[in-house]
Amino acid sequence: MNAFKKSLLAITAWGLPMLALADDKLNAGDTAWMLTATALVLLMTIPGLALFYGGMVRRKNVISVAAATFAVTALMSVIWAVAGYSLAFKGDGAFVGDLSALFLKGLTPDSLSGTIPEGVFMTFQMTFAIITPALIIGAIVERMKFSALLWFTALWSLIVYAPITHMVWGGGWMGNDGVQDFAGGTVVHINAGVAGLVAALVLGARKGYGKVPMPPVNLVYTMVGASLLWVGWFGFNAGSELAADGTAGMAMVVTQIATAMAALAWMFVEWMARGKPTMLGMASGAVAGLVAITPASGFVGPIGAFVIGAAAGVITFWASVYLKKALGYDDSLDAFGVHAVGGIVGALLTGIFSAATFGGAGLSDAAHGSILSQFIIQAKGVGFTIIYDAIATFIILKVLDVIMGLRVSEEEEEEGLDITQHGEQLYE
Amino acid sequence: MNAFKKSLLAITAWGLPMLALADDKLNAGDTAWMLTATALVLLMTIPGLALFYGGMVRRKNVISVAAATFAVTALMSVIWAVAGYSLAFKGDGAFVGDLSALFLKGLTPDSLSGTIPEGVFMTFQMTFAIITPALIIGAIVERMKFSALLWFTALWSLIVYAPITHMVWGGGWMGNDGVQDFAGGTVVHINAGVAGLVAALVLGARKGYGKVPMPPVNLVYTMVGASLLWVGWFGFNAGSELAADGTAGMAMVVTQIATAMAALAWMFVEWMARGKPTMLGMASGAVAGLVAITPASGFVGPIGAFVIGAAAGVITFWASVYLKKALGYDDSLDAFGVHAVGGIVGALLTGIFSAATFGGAGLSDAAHGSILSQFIIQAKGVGFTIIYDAIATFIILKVLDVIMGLRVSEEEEEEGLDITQHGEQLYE
Amino acid sequence: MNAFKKSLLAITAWGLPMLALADDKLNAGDTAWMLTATALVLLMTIPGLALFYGGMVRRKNVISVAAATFAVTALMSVIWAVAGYSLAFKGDGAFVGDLSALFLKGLTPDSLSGTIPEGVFMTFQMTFAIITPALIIGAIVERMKFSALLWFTALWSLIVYAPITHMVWGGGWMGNDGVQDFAGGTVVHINAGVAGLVAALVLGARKGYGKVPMPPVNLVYTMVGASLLWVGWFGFNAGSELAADGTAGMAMVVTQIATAMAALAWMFVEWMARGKPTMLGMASGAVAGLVAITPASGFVGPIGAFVIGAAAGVITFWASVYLKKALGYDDSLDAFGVHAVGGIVGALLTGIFSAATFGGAGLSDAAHGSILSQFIIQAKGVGFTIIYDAIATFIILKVLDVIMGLRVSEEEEEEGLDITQHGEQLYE
Amino acid sequence: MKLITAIIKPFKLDAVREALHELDIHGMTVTEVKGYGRQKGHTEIYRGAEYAIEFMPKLKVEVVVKADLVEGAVEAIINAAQTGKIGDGKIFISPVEDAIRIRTAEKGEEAL
Amino acid sequence: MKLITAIIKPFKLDAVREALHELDIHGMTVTEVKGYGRQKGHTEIYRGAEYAIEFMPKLKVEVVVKADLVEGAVEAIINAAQTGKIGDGKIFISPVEDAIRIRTAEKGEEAL
Amino acid sequence: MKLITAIIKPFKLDAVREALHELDIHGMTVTEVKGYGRQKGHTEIYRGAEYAIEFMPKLKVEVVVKADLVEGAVEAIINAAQTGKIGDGKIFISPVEDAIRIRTAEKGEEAL
Ligand SMILES: Nc1ncnc2c1ncn2[C@@H]1O[C@H](COP(=O)(O)OP(=O)(O)O)[C@@H](O)[C@H]1O
Ligand SMILES: Nc1ncnc2c1ncn2[C@@H]1O[C@H](COP(=O)(O)OP(=O)(O)O)[C@@H](O)[C@H]1O
Ligand SMILES: Nc1ncnc2c1ncn2[C@@H]1O[C@H](COP(=O)(O)OP(=O)(O)O)[C@@H](O)[C@H]1O
Repeated sequence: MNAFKKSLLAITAWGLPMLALADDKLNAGDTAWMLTATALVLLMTIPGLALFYGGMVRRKNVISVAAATFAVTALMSVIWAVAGYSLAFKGDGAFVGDLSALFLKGLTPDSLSGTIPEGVFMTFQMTFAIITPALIIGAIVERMKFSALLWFTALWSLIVYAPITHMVWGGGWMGNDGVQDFAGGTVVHINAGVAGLVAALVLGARKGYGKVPMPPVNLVYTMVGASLLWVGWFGFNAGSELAADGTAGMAMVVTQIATAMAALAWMFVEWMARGKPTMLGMASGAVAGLVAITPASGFVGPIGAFVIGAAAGVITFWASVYLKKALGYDDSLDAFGVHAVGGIVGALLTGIFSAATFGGAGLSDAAHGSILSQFIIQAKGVGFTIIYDAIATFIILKVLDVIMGLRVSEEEEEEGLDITQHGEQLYE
Repeated sequence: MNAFKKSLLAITAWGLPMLALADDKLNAGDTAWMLTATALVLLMTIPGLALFYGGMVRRKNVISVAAATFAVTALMSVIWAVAGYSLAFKGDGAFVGDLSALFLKGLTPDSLSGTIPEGVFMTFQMTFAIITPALIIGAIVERMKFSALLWFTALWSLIVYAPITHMVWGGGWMGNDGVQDFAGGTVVHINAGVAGLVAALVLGARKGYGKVPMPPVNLVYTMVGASLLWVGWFGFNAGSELAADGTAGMAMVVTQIATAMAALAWMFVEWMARGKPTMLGMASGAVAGLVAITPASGFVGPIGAFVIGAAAGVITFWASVYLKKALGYDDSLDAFGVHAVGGIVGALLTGIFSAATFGGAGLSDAAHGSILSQFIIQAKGVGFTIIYDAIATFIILKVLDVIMGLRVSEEEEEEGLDITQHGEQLYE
Repeated sequence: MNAFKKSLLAITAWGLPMLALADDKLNAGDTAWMLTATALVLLMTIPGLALFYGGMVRRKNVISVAAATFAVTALMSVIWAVAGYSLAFKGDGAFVGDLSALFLKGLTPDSLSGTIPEGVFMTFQMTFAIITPALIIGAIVERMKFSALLWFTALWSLIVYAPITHMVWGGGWMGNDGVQDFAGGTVVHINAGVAGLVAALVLGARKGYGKVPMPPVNLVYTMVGASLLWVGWFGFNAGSELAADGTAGMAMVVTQIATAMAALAWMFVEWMARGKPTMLGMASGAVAGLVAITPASGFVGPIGAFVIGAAAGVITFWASVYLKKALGYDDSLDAFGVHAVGGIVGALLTGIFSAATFGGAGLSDAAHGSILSQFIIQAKGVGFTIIYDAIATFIILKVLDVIMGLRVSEEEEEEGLDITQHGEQLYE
Repeated sequence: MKLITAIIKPFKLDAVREALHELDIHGMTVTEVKGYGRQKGHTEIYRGAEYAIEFMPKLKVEVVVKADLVEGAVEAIINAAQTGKIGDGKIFISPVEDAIRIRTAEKGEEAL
Repeated sequence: MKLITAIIKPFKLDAVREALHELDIHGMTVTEVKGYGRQKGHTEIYRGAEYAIEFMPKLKVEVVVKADLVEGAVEAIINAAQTGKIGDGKIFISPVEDAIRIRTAEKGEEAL
Repeated sequence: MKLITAIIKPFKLDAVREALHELDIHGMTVTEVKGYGRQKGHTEIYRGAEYAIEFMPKLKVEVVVKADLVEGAVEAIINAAQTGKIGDGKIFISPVEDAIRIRTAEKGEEAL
């Protein structure tokens, strides 16, 4: 259990990376792993997510999805370096950090964050700040203006993402309260999924949604994307330990198990319920498993992983297939159904399976050792995030709608965003 | 030579990872490399192999190949965690391990295997257990039922893969006899290739095989797949050292040289024999080189790599192009011609070029320093694997054929497996 | 600043890796990172560059681009191991190394280069020797004979690449003069870009260039390629530190910032100048940013990265769109416009932003602390490389043209290189 | 027997098929084509190069029907495919002398 | 001169071409089309969404022949393309008034 | 009214379109097809398997014109599409009985 304890401390520690602990010393092994982990998480967004989403839209919109993902990557890199990192990880407010490190002021090759260079920590976190708004794209494809998407991304990342990150990991109230979120179930997935649902509702459904077929252009792209998400997620989850140690190793183990379980769960449930095991289903299930194990990854053991994976596969299947149909919103590629729902499943079950009883690393101190109280802490964190996120996202979108409009015109939507937004098309 | 010696010891040691050596201590550098290597080997299967194979089938079957590879990845992850790992690496039987670590019982973040967390070792080995049955898919594409494939994978991995792994790496008789198989020439490639040949024979050829053109849908996919196999193979071979040291470095060197030599060898031989240097040929040659250097990678030096690569390129070309035609079986994507034949070439030549005379790390102790006796040891290992594998695979398939049938119906085969097995198709 | 100093020393040191420093000891963390970095740089070429370029040509030539890139990878691996490494990194001539390490003579698992195995250093450098000639392909696509390309690659790598590498990194005059080229702005990008321009001029334009539409077959491929270049470039730049330390971390930071800035810069300038923000533009801008930050990556701080990125995006946009049109040459995929121009921008600005005033690591000793003198040193290095490269490339091509011809026939060009050179085509 | 060839906008296919369905016309053959006409296309820019894409994606629907059904079918297609904007497409009528069902070798109107 | 238009199952192309070959008919033009008829398609499911795909992939083979060859050619196509199952396709015969070989500007039956 | 069907080499499309443009013929429909004729194809090799690809990519250009324009249009197409090499393609002329513009329901020559 020692390594687990250490990891908990590490988590707390990297909430406050600016406090150079007296005995901080660079460890080349940890640094080697974190350089790699950063590359892996970037790989998740480009080309991973771009392909995962791109393969699911119609032929006339595939380039627009790729372009949106790529542009968000570039935009968020700049915003994070300019202000986001400072707002999330500097200062000790309960809700948001400060502006003391605008343009990465003070960052030198000698700055450390734990046992790794602060520059590596900053870039690792940057890749999280990239993928989170990129995930939202799944909810608004095939109809949102490219310019509006860029504005939304910029505002949302500063108004929603940076504060929530600060609250959970940057020294804010959630982390202090004992909310366990190892690699970003709340910060990344619930956050992105809820924003996606709000955006899908504000934008409205695609023209012809539910009436005309909208076949996915190329599920091979989606398979490649899901695979790169899977591989890259090792960096996401095992990297969130910020060290190459036993907890990182266990994070990798549970990530692999939960993902595989969820992929199989979705596949078999779909096979029974709808007659065929689909490529899209397996890929969706795998992503759901990755999402759900994210908050739990440094805290639970193999048993927790089996259960969380199976639960995530079944529940996100239901959310993406039945719940969405019942409620009628057009969350086109299931940013909500997979990421928010999967994230909630994971965040809540973390509160149970992190208990030592289930082979976990132990509950957070604030939980006084009781599963129920940890569960409540987790639920509070989830609840706050959902409410804050939903309201802020709604306001940002409404303001943008008034100023510049969110949707392309009907004719543009019909002709496709590839040509109308980017002047390009597939010639294959 | 010191580092080579160390590596030999390491190999022996990680055959017995449960024996916690007195001075085992976690090394962050080794752990960093093995976390990465595990990600790299997973990348080989998804999306690597899925694309390599997927690009070679006809348009109507490309999703089915992707789905099969993805599903095998998920299924094997679960099976390995549930029982495979225990059967392969726990206990000290000559032929198979025991069930003491079902569901990874006893695995904690503190468990070590050499200088890395046992969880990392377990997951690294899991990625081998994933790719081996996935390779077999190449022999049975475009005609095998998806459900039958899943059952076959599950049974074969427990009845064939886990025992052979135990015999070579897990403390069984082959490893004890002195068989040199650094990264899995026998365990992975001969094993998969022979099973593929048996499966191709039991299933029979595709409808129209040899009569109607079966053009590969997209060789760009195949190129990407071969490239990811190549890149990922650094994790496979240099990762099999289980440490970031000089032997790992040399394993990377020889992997790169042998692969490049084999790609060029296939390309030039094909150019001379058939008039054109093809993309498919280069990609096939590269994979053949990767396969052949696999057993040799920690044992031979650069000279061995040049020779093994060239030999593998030429011989697998002959096997895939002429031998297959002569014998008339439909090993559709040459699982046998590339993997079994390449694996045999590599396993036998390892027995020669591991000799210090050729700049290698030295023969195994059992060989008493004689190249001939090492060669015989290697041949014995190869021979046993081929016979056991062929018989067991045949029985598994015949039983499944009686119970559920192995092949899709003629109409389904004609319409394509994408639609009939998965209800999906390419819309590009 | 300590870490920066150390890095400068490291650079100097790895120009002379054959001098085993008294206290050289293998560091597992550094080795772990360099094994990974090598895999990342290989990923840049295959499948990265193959897809980046492949997606931009017409449908009938996409396989030929993939095949060319793949074949160059194999060919250069062999040439580098046989002679290139020795010519570049052994011996102490001012212009070229010697032949003392043909066929990697003397390389054992125990050989060290700094804190990593020499085998890893050799393979890391091999991946640079692969990507440099592969970049040239962008200038000659859709018309050069495959056989001529192979001969050109072999000769150019020995006559141009190995000497220039020696001069800058291998102990030759440029390195000694104080030219700062952290990861290869001069060695790789200016070198490849200028050779590409010469090749485009010698070969002449594609048939119908400027008259018939030549639409890119699939910009999704190009997006994936650009993404893999981006991700892999972490290995290229942070790997060039040859250690997992603070300078490697800072190299990653500035790489990410400059790339994102350049992608946005190209996108916004194009949006204003031509009406639409394109996928191809963002991808091109990102690559331009990666190119420009390459020489600067271990020397500049965040501020330098913001400026270099923005400048690179705007200037390479102008070079690829307006300059090319004005001069009328057919550098088909902008090997010159992006790599040479981006490399020159980066090399020159390195001389400014490496100054401590701008948060950099400090100028080279030879510069006596003056920005102007460092700038002149940089310009001298760039100038020499351009002149030597242009003349040598021209001669090589003219000789090959006489002996075997460089271009396919008009009919072959019209039918496409996929069928005529490789006997293969896309069936999608 | 007549061949009705309708060049329509791609997203109108379902409407046209349903309209014909109501007239009890169940067979048709559809081809993806590129149309050139009054409707102007768009411009594509690839780095320096700018292309005017003047061909618009259309579908060609071919239906062979008994002569007396032509008028009704044409009307149905017009109703289903009309948006009133340039580029709605054309319908051409041409003679067909015979039709054969491959499966049964039936000839003439039986075969439709 | 007549135009024979045969809508056939894709995998029957080689058989049809060979059959025509034996009648010394060497020219033809083939188009990938989607056919709608009696033959029912399949259902595709994408997460929640279910689509009935009613169009089947077919090939359209067009051959222009001298009038006196029509009968033989039709018979040959039927024999080659028949599987006896629904969806085997149709053959249509229509008039052609003239043919020109672009290479030589030859006209009429010479041009075929 | 007549339907002119021209099977041409793909890279000749722009030339043909411009040639027709000069005759004030602005509408046409283009289909990607595979042609089989005198022009021999190429061989493809995939590992062991060798395929003779006998179908060449062509474009089918269909233009419906007033009867009196046929001659001029044919000549223009020949001039634009001729390379003099085997495989240049064919032009077929066939009757069209009526044309309708979907947008306006105009009929006959008005609709072209
Ligand atoms: N003379 C013609 N022959 C063949 N096809 C034509 C002709 N004129 C138009 N078309 C087809 O009809 C389509 C619509 O024609 P267009 O002139 O754009 O609009 P509209 O029919 O509304 O005036 C074109 O894209 C083309 O495919
Ligand atoms: N009236 C028609 N006009 C044009 N094409 C038709 C017509 N009827 C059928 N077809 C074509 O013939 C194909 C086969 O027809 P179908 O009714 O499925 O089978 P069968 O000809 O065996 O009765 C269809 O897919 C369609 O492409
Ligand atoms: N009898 C025919 N019916 C329909 N299309 C034909 C016929 N003969 C030739 N074609 C088309 O014309 C193209 C060119 O014909 P080919 O015989 O290769 O050259 P050429 O017309 O120069 O003699 C073929 O690829 C085919 O598409």
